[in-house]
Amino acid sequence: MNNILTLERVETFISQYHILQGINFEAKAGEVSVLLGRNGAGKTTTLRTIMGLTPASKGVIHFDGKDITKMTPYDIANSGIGYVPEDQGIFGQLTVEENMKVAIRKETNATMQKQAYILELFPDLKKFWKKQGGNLSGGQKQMLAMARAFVNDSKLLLIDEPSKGLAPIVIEKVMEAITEMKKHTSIVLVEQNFMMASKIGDTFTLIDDGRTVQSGEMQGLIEDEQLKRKYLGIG
Amino acid sequence: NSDSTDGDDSSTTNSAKQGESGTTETAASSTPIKVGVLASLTGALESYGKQTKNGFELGLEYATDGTMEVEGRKIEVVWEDTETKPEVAVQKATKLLEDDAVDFLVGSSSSGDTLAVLPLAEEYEKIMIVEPAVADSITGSEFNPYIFRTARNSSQDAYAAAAAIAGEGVKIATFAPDYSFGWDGVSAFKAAAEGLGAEIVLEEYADPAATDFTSNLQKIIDAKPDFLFVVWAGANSPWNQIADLKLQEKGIKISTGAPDIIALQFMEPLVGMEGFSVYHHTLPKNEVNDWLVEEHKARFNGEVPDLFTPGGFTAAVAIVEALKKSGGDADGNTLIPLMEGMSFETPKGTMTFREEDHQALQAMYAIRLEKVAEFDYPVPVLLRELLPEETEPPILN
Amino acid sequence: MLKQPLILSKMNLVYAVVVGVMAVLPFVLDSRTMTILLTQFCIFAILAMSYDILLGYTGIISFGHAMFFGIGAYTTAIMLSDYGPSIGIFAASIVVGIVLSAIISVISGALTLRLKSHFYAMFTLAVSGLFLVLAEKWRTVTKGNDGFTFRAPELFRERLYFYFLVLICLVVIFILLKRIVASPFGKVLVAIRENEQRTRSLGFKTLGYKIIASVIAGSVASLAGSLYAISLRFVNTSVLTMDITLDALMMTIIGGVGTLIGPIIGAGVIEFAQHYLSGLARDYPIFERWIIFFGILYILAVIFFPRGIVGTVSMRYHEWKLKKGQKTKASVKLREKEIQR
Amino acid sequence: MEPILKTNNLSIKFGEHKAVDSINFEMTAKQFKSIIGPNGAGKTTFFNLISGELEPTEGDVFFKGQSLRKKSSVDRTRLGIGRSFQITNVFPNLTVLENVRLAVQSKRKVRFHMLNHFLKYKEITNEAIEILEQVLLTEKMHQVANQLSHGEKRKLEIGMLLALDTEILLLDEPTAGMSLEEVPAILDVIRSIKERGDKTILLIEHKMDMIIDLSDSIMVLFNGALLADGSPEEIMNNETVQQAYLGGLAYE
Amino acid sequence: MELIISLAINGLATGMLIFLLAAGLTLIFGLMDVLNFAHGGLFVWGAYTGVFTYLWSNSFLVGIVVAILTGLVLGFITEKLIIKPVYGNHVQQILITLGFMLVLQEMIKVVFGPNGVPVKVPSYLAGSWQIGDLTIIKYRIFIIIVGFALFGVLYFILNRTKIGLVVRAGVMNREMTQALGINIKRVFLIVFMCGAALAALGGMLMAPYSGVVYAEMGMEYAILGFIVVVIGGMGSFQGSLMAAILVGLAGSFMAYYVPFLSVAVNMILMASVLIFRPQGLFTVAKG
Ligand SMILES: Nc1ncnc2c1ncn2[C@@H]1O[C@H](COP(=O)(O)OP(=O)(O)OP(=O)(O)O)[C@@H](O)[C@H]1O
Ligand SMILES: Nc1ncnc2c1ncn2[C@@H]1O[C@H](COP(=O)(O)OP(=O)(O)OP(=O)(O)O)[C@@H](O)[C@H]1O
Ligand SMILES: CC(C)C[C@H](N)C(=O)O
Ligand SMILES: [Mg+2]
Ligand SMILES: [Mg+2]
Repeated sequence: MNNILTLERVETFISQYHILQGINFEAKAGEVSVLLGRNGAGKTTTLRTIMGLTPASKGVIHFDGKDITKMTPYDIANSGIGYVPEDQGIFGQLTVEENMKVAIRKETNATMQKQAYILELFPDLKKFWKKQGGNLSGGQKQMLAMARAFVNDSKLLLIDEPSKGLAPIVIEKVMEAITEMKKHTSIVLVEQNFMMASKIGDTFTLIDDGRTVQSGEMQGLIEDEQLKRKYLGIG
Repeated sequence: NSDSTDGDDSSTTNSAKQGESGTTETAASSTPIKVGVLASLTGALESYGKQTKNGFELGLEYATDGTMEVEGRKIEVVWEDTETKPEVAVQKATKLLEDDAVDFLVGSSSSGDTLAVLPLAEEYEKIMIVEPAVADSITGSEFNPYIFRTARNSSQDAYAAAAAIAGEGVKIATFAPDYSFGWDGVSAFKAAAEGLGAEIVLEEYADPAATDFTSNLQKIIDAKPDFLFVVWAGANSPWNQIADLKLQEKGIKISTGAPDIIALQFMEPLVGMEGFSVYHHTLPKNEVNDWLVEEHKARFNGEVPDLFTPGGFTAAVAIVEALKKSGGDADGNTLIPLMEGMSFETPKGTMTFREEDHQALQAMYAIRLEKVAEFDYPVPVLLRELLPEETEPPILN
Repeated sequence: MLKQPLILSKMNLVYAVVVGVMAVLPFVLDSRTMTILLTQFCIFAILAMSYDILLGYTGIISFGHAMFFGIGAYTTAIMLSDYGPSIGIFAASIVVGIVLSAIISVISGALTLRLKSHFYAMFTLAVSGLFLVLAEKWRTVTKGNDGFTFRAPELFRERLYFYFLVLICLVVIFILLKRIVASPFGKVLVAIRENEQRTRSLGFKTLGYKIIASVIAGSVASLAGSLYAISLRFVNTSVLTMDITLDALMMTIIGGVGTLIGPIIGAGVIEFAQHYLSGLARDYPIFERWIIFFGILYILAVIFFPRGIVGTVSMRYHEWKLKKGQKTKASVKLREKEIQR
Repeated sequence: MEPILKTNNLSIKFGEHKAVDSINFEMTAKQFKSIIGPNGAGKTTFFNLISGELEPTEGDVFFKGQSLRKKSSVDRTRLGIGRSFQITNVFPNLTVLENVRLAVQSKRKVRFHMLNHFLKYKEITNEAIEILEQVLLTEKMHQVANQLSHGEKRKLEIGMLLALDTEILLLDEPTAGMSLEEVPAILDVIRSIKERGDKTILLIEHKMDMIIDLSDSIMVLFNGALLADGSPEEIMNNETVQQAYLGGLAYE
Repeated sequence: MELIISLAINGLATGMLIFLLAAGLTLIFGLMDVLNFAHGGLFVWGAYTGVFTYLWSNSFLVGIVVAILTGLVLGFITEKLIIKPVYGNHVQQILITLGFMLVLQEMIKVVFGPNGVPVKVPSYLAGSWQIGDLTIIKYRIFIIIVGFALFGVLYFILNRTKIGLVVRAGVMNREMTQALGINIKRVFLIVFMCGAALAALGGMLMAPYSGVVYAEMGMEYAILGFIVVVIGGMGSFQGSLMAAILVGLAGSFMAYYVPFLSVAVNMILMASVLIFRPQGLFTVAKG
């Protein structure tokens, strides 16, 4: 079994709202699995449920052979999952440097090298190293959020809409980076930019109204005009 | 529990009618006399409240020879806690006057609470014995004829203080907290001391909540007085700093009022100071006080009466004596003329309600603070008893 | 949307009944202590409501609300003792108190309402602290820390009449404030509480709204202070202390911020709890330290009523309604989706 | 024709960093203009300077010839410059309807009315509901805003701007994070406003197909400075723009 | 000149004492953003337990250790029971911590009796040096030294480790810190306990200075602590130190030169700082 992550019939409530009503999802090691669905479908909630931020009330989540359904967010994170949230979650009053410092789990040579690589990728971060996170531009915040997740050695990265707010040229770089990361980590990606999703995704899972509708190889989706029209409004 | 009166439901209606039927002596044996006592039983002043309470209970016993009856009528006491909040005091006082239909009010531990209650005594035409609140205005600008005060007032303190240290040509600096209590104390003291020929060279006031009094003390040192007279109340006291800055070594003698026992414990640095005392159980020499000290020890596992215990005691005595005079009639208007000028025996000797403002004139004590073997705190040792006339304050109402 | 007025009228009926009960209560209980307690309760309910305009509706924490209460109390006390205890003077003193409070709110508001939460709170703490010092030092007028007594107008010496006056004030203020918070102006206040910067970029001058809110709150608090002074016929510096502010704060929070009925209930809970707990102390020695139980009451209030009594009860009610209606709602949603496709 | 909006040497410095650098720009009424540029180029900051959220260190903004130097953001909204925010900026604990209603209230100048019940102003609510229909949020009308998904919040953000109904609309990445299905619907809303022809629109976006489709002209910011300004074709064919901004993705 | 030196030394000592009071609040209120009105309660409990062991064991040092332990234990209990449910909610914080303050203050009376207790400076710190006309009180010099030492330790911890950053990050976005693998609950618990221990230590050191401990002392000093944290700029130890010294010096000099205003000096100081420099007097842009 080479699934790094599996969700079986996961259901989640937020206060009394039944948001996820049955999510089945698997991510294979070394692949990019893309979650797709319209606004409000439950993609973000799925990622947050995996992270333990909105814990599942039913179903099981396995990560790397362990049941993480009932674990706390920090234990989940420490067991090797990095998370780039949809709202970036930048610590506004900390500088870029401090944001990175909080994120880095262990200051080893390897992480420092990785940090250097990331700063190469996003030179803006290097430029504004001492600037408060809250004062960055929208795209720069997105970069910082990714940098924080990339810098640690994770077995799995959960990335929520990374292309949002990025200039086309940066999107290219992010795709490059993800392709690079893919060599050591598996990735679960939520992405509205179908061009990007289809280019770097290996598999897809379609969510609608809190349920898994369909999943399969990305190539299959690209060819399935009907499915695309029905759930993604394109084609 | 002895604090409260139980089973008074039946009697309430009777005593409510008391106002009308007060002059008819027939009812006397049946209906009890009710006394409502207001005191701070919680909060910062609770130790004062408790002293009053203990003293009052003993005083009643003493004055009635243990029968708790006067002129054939039982005396019942109802206690209420003012929490040192004027609005609560008014609430509780009204409860006492209305629901419990008390014939007398006694209280309270704070001048603010007391002032707030004064108009109620007048409205209900009931005698109120003020104890131990000290503000001059209670028997001064805020006076009404139903008010009688067994406690000494600020001016009496000041006269006592002046009598203890002032004299022709003596140079005195004063130090007091920067609010009414301090200002009143100093201005009364100033009048008294200047009357005795002393010169006030400096008046220093400090924030009572301050952590540091050095600046004020520095100024006092610079003024080179013979005496420093301190008016102080509250736990946050300047004594340590006075000692640290060696005022006494610099030839400035300290003088202040000796407070209650707890506060005396903090005055170790002031041993040797000469000042005055309102009461310490070793000071008065009379039978009443002997009885009080004995009984208090017996009743409260060896504790001696403290600063306001005789006050509570005195208030009880005053009530009983007044009732004896009226033949058990508790009507306020009947009592006023009887109580004006009334003298009665208390742990502090004979007291007299002055006719004009109903302030009880009483003995005070010029003392020196000394370490005495059998006490673990500095004790006021008697230099001279100040007669009631000596500390008679001006009439201000 | 159209359902709203119906609910309102149902609520109004409840309010009317409650007011009716409160009006006859003194006759039923026939105890002046109770009348006084009810009077105090109404006065603090007015004060707490005024505080809620700041805290609950505009999102401003003030540690200096006692200042306005004190201004009202002192104005009334001073005017009645200087110009005689007539109803006219009393009415005039209320007006003067409100005007003074309004002027002070405008000045201090214009200076510092730009500040963020804590900072404004600390500023008000400082200013009201200064007022307390002023009241202590300006002895020719205030008689300092001991305070002074004065005569109330003849009519109000009968506690019952005064209680009715206070009750009427409570009702009138409640209706008035209810109006204000339900008005377009009130909606903007709530918007400021939620996101001030965004409110500004929608074209509302938020500083103006905040100043008006604090003028309203200050004026009502001043009225409460005037009534308080009459109820005691005495005033001293305790009306300006932090305790008063904290009382108002606690009443508002316990009852539920952002609901006008909440502070009233909170005032009731605190006034009566205090009364009965300290009463217990008289009868049972274990309750000698009744303040501990009082403190525990606050703690339990937060744990069991995290949004205050009114807030939490209404939240639970909505949840319950939602749960009941969930099945039907879900199927409706599904059908709508189908139609869309 | 006098330009409705004009900037004169507009600049702002954050410490040493010139986020907006001497921009001279103007647009005539009813124009549709887009701003593109790499992340951190100064687009949002430029909006902030126009809408009054920030004060320029140098230069000035003119609205219909009138200097805005002394005008607060409130004044500018009232004059007719409305904006949406890139980072979603709504009233989190109010319902979707209440959020939009506040904007309508402002537009209708119902401000200090204190003594009438809010529901007396029926037209405000009705108009708010209409707008929610336009931005596809009717279903979520009574939901509290912080319970919305990201894309839904974006729609709300646009709804609030539309409700303000100002002469100039500043749209900061309105469709970022919106799903593929819904982007066209929002585009239709924007297009219909454009076609009604009474608004001046300034749009920041990174989605090139959308920009080319809608814009009368495009201006490009780079490192705070104005790099180019011209018709869509001109910009798309501009070598520098290609390199600095579009990379290889321009025509996908 | 001697006068000025004397006023300055005393002002400095008072300032240091105030810093000791405010240090715990700088962590709890400044850094963790908790409006902890029970702080005074922690302060009094530290003072009482410390003083009672000091009186019983005759060792000031033992008293200090016990005070700190009390602070840690009480801090643990307070955080778990009182603070944890209300992080991020100022309104609830006010209510629950005020309630707890009442409990703590009254419990003092139950456990230690309702009356104040006199405390003496230990013999080796008692007395004063006389240099010409200048009187220097030994205990104050001790306070100054302890104050600076404590400042140094705290400064080092907060600047050399990540903990300060983590706490600030946790206040800004709790969820995100957890998602980054940080057990923020535990971090907050530990920091709160440290804050409580600092409060307790402050109470213990205050006791011999004023010569007395009493149940009501907590609330008075806690307000002073809040003032200092606000004047100094939230969450900055440097700021708190400077502000505390400023408050101490202002008190000392005002009492000498402008006695009329000395009751109001703290309030005037705070009001003017808030009007003219609302971000706090000593906040440097960089943490
Ligand atoms: N705190 C909450 N309370 C109630 N409902 C919520 C809450 N958070 C999200 N929802 C609802 O849950 C549904 C799923 O939200 P989610 O954020 O997972 O959507 P999404 O697929 O990520 O959408 P988007 O593409 O817009 O980001 C939405 O309908 C949203 O309104
Ligand atoms: N308040 C501020 N303080 C300091 N620097 C700022 C501030 N606001 C913006 N900046 C900086 O100014 C530059 C321009 O930011 P701006 O938000 O305008 O970029 P943008 O063009 O909108 O980028 P994006 O496409 O990523 O949203 C950025 O480098 C940003 O870090
Ligand atoms: C001596 C004490 C009774 C003083 C008390 N605080 C009062 O105001 O009267
Ligand atoms: Mg999402
Ligand atoms: Mg931007």
